[in-house]
Amino acid sequence: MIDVLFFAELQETVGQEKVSLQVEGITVKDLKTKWLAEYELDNIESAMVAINEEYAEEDAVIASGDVVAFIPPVSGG
Amino acid sequence: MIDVLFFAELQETVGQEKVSLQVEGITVKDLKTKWLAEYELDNIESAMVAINEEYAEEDAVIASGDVVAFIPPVSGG
Amino acid sequence: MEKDFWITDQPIEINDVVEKVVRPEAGAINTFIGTVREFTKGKRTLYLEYQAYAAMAEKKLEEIGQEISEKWGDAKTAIAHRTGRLDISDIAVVIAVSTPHRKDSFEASRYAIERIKEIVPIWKKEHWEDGTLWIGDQKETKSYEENRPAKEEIIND
Amino acid sequence: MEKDFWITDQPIEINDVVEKVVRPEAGAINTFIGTVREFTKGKRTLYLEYQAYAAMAEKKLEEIGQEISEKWGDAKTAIAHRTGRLDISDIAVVIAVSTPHRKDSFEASRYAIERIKEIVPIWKKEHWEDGTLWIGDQKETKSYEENRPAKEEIIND
Repeated sequence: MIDVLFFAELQETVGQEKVSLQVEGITVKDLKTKWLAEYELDNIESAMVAINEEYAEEDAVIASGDVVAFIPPVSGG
Repeated sequence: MIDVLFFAELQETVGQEKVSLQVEGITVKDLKTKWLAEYELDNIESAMVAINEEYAEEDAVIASGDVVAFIPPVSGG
Repeated sequence: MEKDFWITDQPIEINDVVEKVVRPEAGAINTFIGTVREFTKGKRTLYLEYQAYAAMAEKKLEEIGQEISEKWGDAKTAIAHRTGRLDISDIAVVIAVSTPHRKDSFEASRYAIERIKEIVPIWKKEHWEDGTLWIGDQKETKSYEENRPAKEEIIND
Repeated sequence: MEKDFWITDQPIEINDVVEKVVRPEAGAINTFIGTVREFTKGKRTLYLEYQAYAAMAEKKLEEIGQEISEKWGDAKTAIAHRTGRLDISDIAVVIAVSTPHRKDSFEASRYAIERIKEIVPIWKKEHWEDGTLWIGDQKETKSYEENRPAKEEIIND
């Protein structure tokens, strides 16, 4: 199982902060295009991805227990 | 009468903060070379001069009631 | 407060951040304080809402502190960022950097705020009179993107 | 405290200076804090003594604030400088400049500290283990003079 976190406008579109999925061994790209397709997250391509709080690439493989976060363009400060 | 103010090492050399002189109509240069000669202020040439709290030139004329201040190189901040 | 880099939903006291970096080796402390501005390009902000991925944001703030230590040598950095609802003039972020000499403190503090805007997972939602928007989406950040200096410019600032 | 530019022989509270420049138009406040450094070029300072021509110094600080308003447009400045005996890490000066956007706040705050070191009648006496000296005399300011940027450099910083 993995946890997927959403923030800012992505969180509002999904309607929740966290989604848990029974999946492992897939890439970030798989997660976006297959497992999250149902949410129709138009802006997900402009988001960066973090796995366990570190930025990760599209082809990174997600292991069981990982926390994946979608990070829309940030605007702190 | 004019008041002459000294600061930092000039004040220590003169031994006081303020000297009052019965004089008027002289220039800053006169003040330094004649009226303050007795104090042997070696560093006075590196000091700027202010008359009534505004920087003034060597040839500025000092009027009765003026406050003249010798401003050694500053080191605030 | 144990940490030098933290996310909080409470008002930030400037002194709490500054005191983290005071030390005998320092002669200069530069502090950058980001406050909520009422008008941006003529549009009136009612209030802002900040959201953070707090655990990761604190790690990234700490990373910025490490980057600063590598770039400027003897520098010490502390950063606090607030989340939740912020009204006009409320403090969103406080950065403090102490260095032996003043020039470094200015440069490092400037570097910190630019890096926050690049890598720290914090988001701002504008609440205007006529609507709301999460800033950072592609439409509204155009001006932000234009204003953001290239990395070289930041470093040489 | 009524003034935005003041000399005091009491400890300076950072917040007292910052609150002078907080305003709805500002999104950025840069604060420069000068503290007493223990070691300068390997020489240990025990404490410092600051003296000011207070009335003129406050006028000159205010002038610096006016210069900043002319150069950076919508900027508000406040400056406090302490006099008397200051121990290691004590605050000698606090500058706060608020501007709508952050870049200006950094530049204006930097300008302020450089100008203080040029035109404000305040003097520092070093108390070392082996003696004392009013800094600013010709012998000891060589390094200071070298470090002081030309006016152009300050403005374009």
